[in-house]
Amino acid sequence: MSDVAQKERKLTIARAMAEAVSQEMRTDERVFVMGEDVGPLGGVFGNTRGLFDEFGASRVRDTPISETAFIGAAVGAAADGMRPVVELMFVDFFGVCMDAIYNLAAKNSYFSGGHVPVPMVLMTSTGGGYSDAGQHSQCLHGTFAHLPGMKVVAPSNAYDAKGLMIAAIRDQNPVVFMFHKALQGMGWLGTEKGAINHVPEEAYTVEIGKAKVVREGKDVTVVGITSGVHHGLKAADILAEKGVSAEVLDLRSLVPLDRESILRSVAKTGRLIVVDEDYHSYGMSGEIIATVAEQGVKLHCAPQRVAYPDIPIPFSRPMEQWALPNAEKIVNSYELMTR
Amino acid sequence: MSDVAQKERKLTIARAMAEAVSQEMRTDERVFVMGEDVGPLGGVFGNTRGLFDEFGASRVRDTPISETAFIGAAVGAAADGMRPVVELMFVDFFGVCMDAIYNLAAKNSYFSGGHVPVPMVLMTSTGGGYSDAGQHSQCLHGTFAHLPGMKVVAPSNAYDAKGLMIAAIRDQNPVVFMFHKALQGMGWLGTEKGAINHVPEEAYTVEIGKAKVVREGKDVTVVGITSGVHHGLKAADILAEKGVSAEVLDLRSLVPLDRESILRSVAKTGRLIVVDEDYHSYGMSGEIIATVAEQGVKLHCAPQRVAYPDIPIPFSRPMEQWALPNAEKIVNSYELMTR
Amino acid sequence: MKPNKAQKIWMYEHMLVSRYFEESIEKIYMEGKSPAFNMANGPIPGEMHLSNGQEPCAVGVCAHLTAEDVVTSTHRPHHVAIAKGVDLDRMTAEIFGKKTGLSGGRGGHMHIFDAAVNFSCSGIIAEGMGPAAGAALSRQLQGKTGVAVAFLGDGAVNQGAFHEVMNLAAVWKLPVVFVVEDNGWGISVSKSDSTAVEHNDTRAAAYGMPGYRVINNDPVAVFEVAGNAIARARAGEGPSLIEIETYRLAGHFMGDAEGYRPDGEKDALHSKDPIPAMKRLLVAECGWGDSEELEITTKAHFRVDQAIQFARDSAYPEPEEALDKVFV
Amino acid sequence: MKPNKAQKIWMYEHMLVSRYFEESIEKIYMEGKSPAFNMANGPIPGEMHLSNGQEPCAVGVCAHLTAEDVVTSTHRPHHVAIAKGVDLDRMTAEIFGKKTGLSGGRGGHMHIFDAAVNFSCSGIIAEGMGPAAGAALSRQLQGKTGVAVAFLGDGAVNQGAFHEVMNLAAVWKLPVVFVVEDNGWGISVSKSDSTAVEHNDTRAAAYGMPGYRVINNDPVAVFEVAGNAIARARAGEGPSLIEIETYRLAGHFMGDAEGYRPDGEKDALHSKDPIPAMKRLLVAECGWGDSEELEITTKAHFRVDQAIQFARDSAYPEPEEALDKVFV
Ligand SMILES: Cc1ncc(C[n+]2csc(CCOP(=O)(O)OP(=O)(O)O)c2C)c(N)n1
Ligand SMILES: Cc1ncc(C[n+]2csc(CCOP(=O)(O)OP(=O)(O)O)c2C)c(N)n1
Ligand SMILES: [Mg+2]
Ligand SMILES: [Mg+2]
Repeated sequence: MSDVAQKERKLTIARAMAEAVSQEMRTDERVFVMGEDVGPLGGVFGNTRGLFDEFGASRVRDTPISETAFIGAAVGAAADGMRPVVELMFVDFFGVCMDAIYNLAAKNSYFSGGHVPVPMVLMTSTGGGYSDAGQHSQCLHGTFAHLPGMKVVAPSNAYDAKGLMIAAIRDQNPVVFMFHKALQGMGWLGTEKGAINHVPEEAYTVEIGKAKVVREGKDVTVVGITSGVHHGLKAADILAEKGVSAEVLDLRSLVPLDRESILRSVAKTGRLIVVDEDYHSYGMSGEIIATVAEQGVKLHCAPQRVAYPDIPIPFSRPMEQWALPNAEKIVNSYELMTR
Repeated sequence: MSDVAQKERKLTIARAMAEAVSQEMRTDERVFVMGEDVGPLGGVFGNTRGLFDEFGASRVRDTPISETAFIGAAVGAAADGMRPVVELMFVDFFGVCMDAIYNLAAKNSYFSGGHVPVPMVLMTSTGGGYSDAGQHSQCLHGTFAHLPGMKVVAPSNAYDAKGLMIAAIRDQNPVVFMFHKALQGMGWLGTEKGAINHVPEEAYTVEIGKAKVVREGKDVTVVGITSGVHHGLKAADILAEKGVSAEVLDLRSLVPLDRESILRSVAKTGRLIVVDEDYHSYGMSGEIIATVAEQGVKLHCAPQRVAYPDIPIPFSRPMEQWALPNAEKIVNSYELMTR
Repeated sequence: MKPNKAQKIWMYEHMLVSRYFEESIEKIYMEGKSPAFNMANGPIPGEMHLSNGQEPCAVGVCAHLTAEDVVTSTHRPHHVAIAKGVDLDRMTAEIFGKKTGLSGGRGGHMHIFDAAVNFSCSGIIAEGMGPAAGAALSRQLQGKTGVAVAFLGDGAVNQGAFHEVMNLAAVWKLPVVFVVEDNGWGISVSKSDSTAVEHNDTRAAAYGMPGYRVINNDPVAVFEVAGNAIARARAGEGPSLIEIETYRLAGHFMGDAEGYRPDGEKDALHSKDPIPAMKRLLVAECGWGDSEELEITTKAHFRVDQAIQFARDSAYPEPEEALDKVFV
Repeated sequence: MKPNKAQKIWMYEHMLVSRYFEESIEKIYMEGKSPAFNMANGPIPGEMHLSNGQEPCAVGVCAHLTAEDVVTSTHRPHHVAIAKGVDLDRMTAEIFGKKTGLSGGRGGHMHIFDAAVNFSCSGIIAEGMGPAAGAALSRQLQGKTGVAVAFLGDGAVNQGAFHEVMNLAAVWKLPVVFVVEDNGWGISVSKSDSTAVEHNDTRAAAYGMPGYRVINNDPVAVFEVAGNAIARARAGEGPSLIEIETYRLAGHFMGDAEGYRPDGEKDALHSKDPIPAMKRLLVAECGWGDSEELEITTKAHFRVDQAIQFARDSAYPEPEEALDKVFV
């Protein structure tokens, strides 16, 4: 046991991301990093810390506040044989540069008949809960997942973060890597203990497009991603005390979406609750429920979702906390569906 | 009969849109139009034809190719008491200006506690089918509908187009008015006869947020918007010959979404097919199916969707036509679900 | 145009109010955030961008504006809001997330809207440019008086919106003035590492627009240059660009360790603090004495303390109010 | 640097190929589209933006480039693609939407990609700027030879991407050249109604970058200016901007009634057609005679006719191929 304890190497998602990038940079000359404050500062959210000191200013590049330029440049560099890892500081800023992402990075492989792949990673922070208001707290993974041509991954813990980042860098296609601020393990954003877990020293990959059952159960399936997974796990603890066995599925990837794992779990439990910090309508929660419904999976009761309401994210703590998904809402949802 | 025939005043959606804007401009000094080629040219898709001649260059303004600037300017003008009607020529271009739309126009009412409303209309063309390839053929209504703070309407015919446009201009909130190119009635984009219908001369409104049963039926509900409605109507004809009575619901508005009308119709028919020319995943088709599933509406069989696959839109005719929704696919879907 | 005595005193007074406001917010922001600094905690959660040192940009420009004129500001808005005459009680309550806040707590410090004085700001870089141009267009179309001023940072000048709006404003000859608060930094990235020209006033020529640069963070010089640019806009002669050399005396936001600053920069900036400098000018030119200083300082502190008390005493909104005002 | 005889002939030859290609596409495009003009019909459906008259921009620049150099073009790409050496057979097949097309018919006329010669284009205004800068960055990082050239229209200069990329390229001293094809129009909106400066070369100063303007749509002048700018980029001295006065002899796209043109503009432009002008120059300076003319014209027509035959003879893709190449 103590032996195992020694082997434990707990990292935050921020450090796991930086470690993944640095390991790939050591073994692959083509990998470089661009973004605002990714250099000496190490990224506003710590995920490029140490890279500038190790690899220098030419491979770890601070950019002007010109997202359209440097993301567009990443596409051109990737087409020319490089492997850029670029950061969009907050996903909320996608509106100033989405063309370079969804019309260029995501479509050039198709437009070129596969002859000009775009192997790049776009890292971007998501999520709220710390009163950063409506332009700095959104998730928007549904927005990216709706548009074809880019893979979309979002880890709930450090082990997956490192493995998904290495997989993303090695992928021949553009991968949007969405990391949730509340899970970064930056003290100043609070700390979700569950996101800090054992991360092997050596490089490894987590396959993009494979969901993971993070807790087995038989009475209800709780499907989530990033923060939703942790809400689901906490809800499962509460439900367990009530004698309810909840299975929690961490999607980890929205594109490709692991529909098989969702169907398998729901077929087993016969109940579905989708947790999503992204906006309620026309997003992830609807897609997961539709995936189950269109397959005609027999359910004991109607599937439910615990998602962020269709409102901009309010600054004031009482309003924001009330609007966010949480374990209690999941538990209530279960109790309502089984009443 | 002939009397009625004389009263018939058939217009295209393009002319209905222009008529709506001109009537509001006559009665409301605050209304003005901005966009690329909306002036003397009358809009690439004809929906501002005649406005420049009647109202002149200061109220019908050609802009530089600077969507971020003129859409941002529309927000400022609306906040200052004007009622701008601005055009984003193709919705595919949203990536260069989405910040001004979703972070500014859509959120200022909320950020200001309702003290600074943004009464503006953003007109934009959608849809494919004429081989304009992957950056000029998308629908993307799901992308807009996912983000809170803007209403989203999309007419399937000229009568609704005029009524929705007048309602949009009079609305205190930002309204995204999405018109499908194949329904515009511009000869050079082909002509969907079903979109050309009687349009009263006088100004009138069609309430935003109300769906419409465009064909009554009892065996299956086909839910669609813009082009999907016409595919649904054609499918209903084919199904009728097979003795199947299909109800076709034209959503007309995605935000607000008329969930009641969807539930009412599906509760009656017990079957649901959603038709959507927008991308399959994380969009409208999933949201509609989830809306029915989470309410536990009893269905005879699993709901289905006929949506655009998750691929960029190919140029080559055989590939694009194969990928688009159509009446046959709806009929097949019905036959599969009832087999 | 040169500021008269009353205008100089007005500028100084608003600089004092702004500075004391920021110092007070700084203290309160840290409440509940130590020992462990967690942005989510305390009476003022979230990000906090203080304007200490940048007061000259605000007062030198706003001295020429009335309530009917339109101002859009940035993520660092307090000094401009105060100079523009935003309701200080309700602005403070907004920063605290209270129901009595300008937006009922929905916006917070980066989203201050006061329709009564036509002030707004936002958290996206250069996002205020378009709305300022649009407000100016509205006045032009309606033949109504009033100009618009868009404030932005030196880092924001490299955002595409800057270019598009500069061009549009020039082509349409809009009554708008663009004011660049050049504090030399965009978070941790220096202006010289991110901007291809030494100073942004040179960029005005790319739009056939007059461009000015004010050095030394001097409120009087700002007053003079801004006065001409705003008069030009009021006269219907079109837009102008002004870049003001200013100092960010604090970090980018609260919690910023500022490790990226060259040694000694912080001290050098503080030694050039515009507030004592402005006081020296009043003493030299306006017979400013201890009694005037005491009176104006007391008044400034009183106004700020009152606003903070108002905010503290105000209730939080009901959680369900989060659902209101999405649409009106 | 002045073009030698061979280079002049090379330019003329590619101008002829490009022009005859566009004339052929123009005819074929109309097949199946009359009497009722419906874009969806005929062997070449969709939008079609012809480059007739803009050949000097393409040949004057590409005369200095090899296959390893990178070019990004616009929605009006044929002339540049031909000058850059894109596979004409497969490009034509792509425009016809055939399986043998460069992208198997997925892209069409606005999405020509030929990796063998590092050519690409796109349908979004100014979208090629970032990728060109990125390719230049890639060469700089790898210490590899080769420069990048981004073509854009005069209307595209007012798009935010232009500004951001110009600044980035200058700050990083990238080996890239930006070429503005100034045909005076953005669809129906004139340059003067949409651009705050008379000419865009003046905007280079906003990025501390050399800016040049070539007048009279003169291929030789383009050759000289582009030669210097490209040599400068190859020498690692950084980016340049070139604006070329050129003529759009056709409509914005096929089907454009061109009602927005001032009376006589069309005739005036045709009287300045660069192709006969270039021929006169060859006659005057290079002893160009009827036999040379006949030979080069025949060769040009042969190449184009061959490409069109290849496209016509090629099969359409299987519908299901639409699902391939989204990811590789
Ligand atoms: C489009 C966009 N990109 C990035 C950011 C993140 N960000 C917030 S403030 C800032 C620095 C801004 O620098 P500057 O414009 O000089 O203003 P200052 O902070 O110096 O007042 C950045 C990069 C943002 N808010 N919006
Ligand atoms: C971002 C964006 N806005 C608008 C358009 C529509 N559009 C296509 S071509 C064009 C005119 C472009 O003018 P210019 O850049 O001068 O190129 P030209 O057509 O004259 O060759 C416009 C507005 C677009 N494709 N992308
Ligand atoms: Mg700054
Ligand atoms: Mg042009």
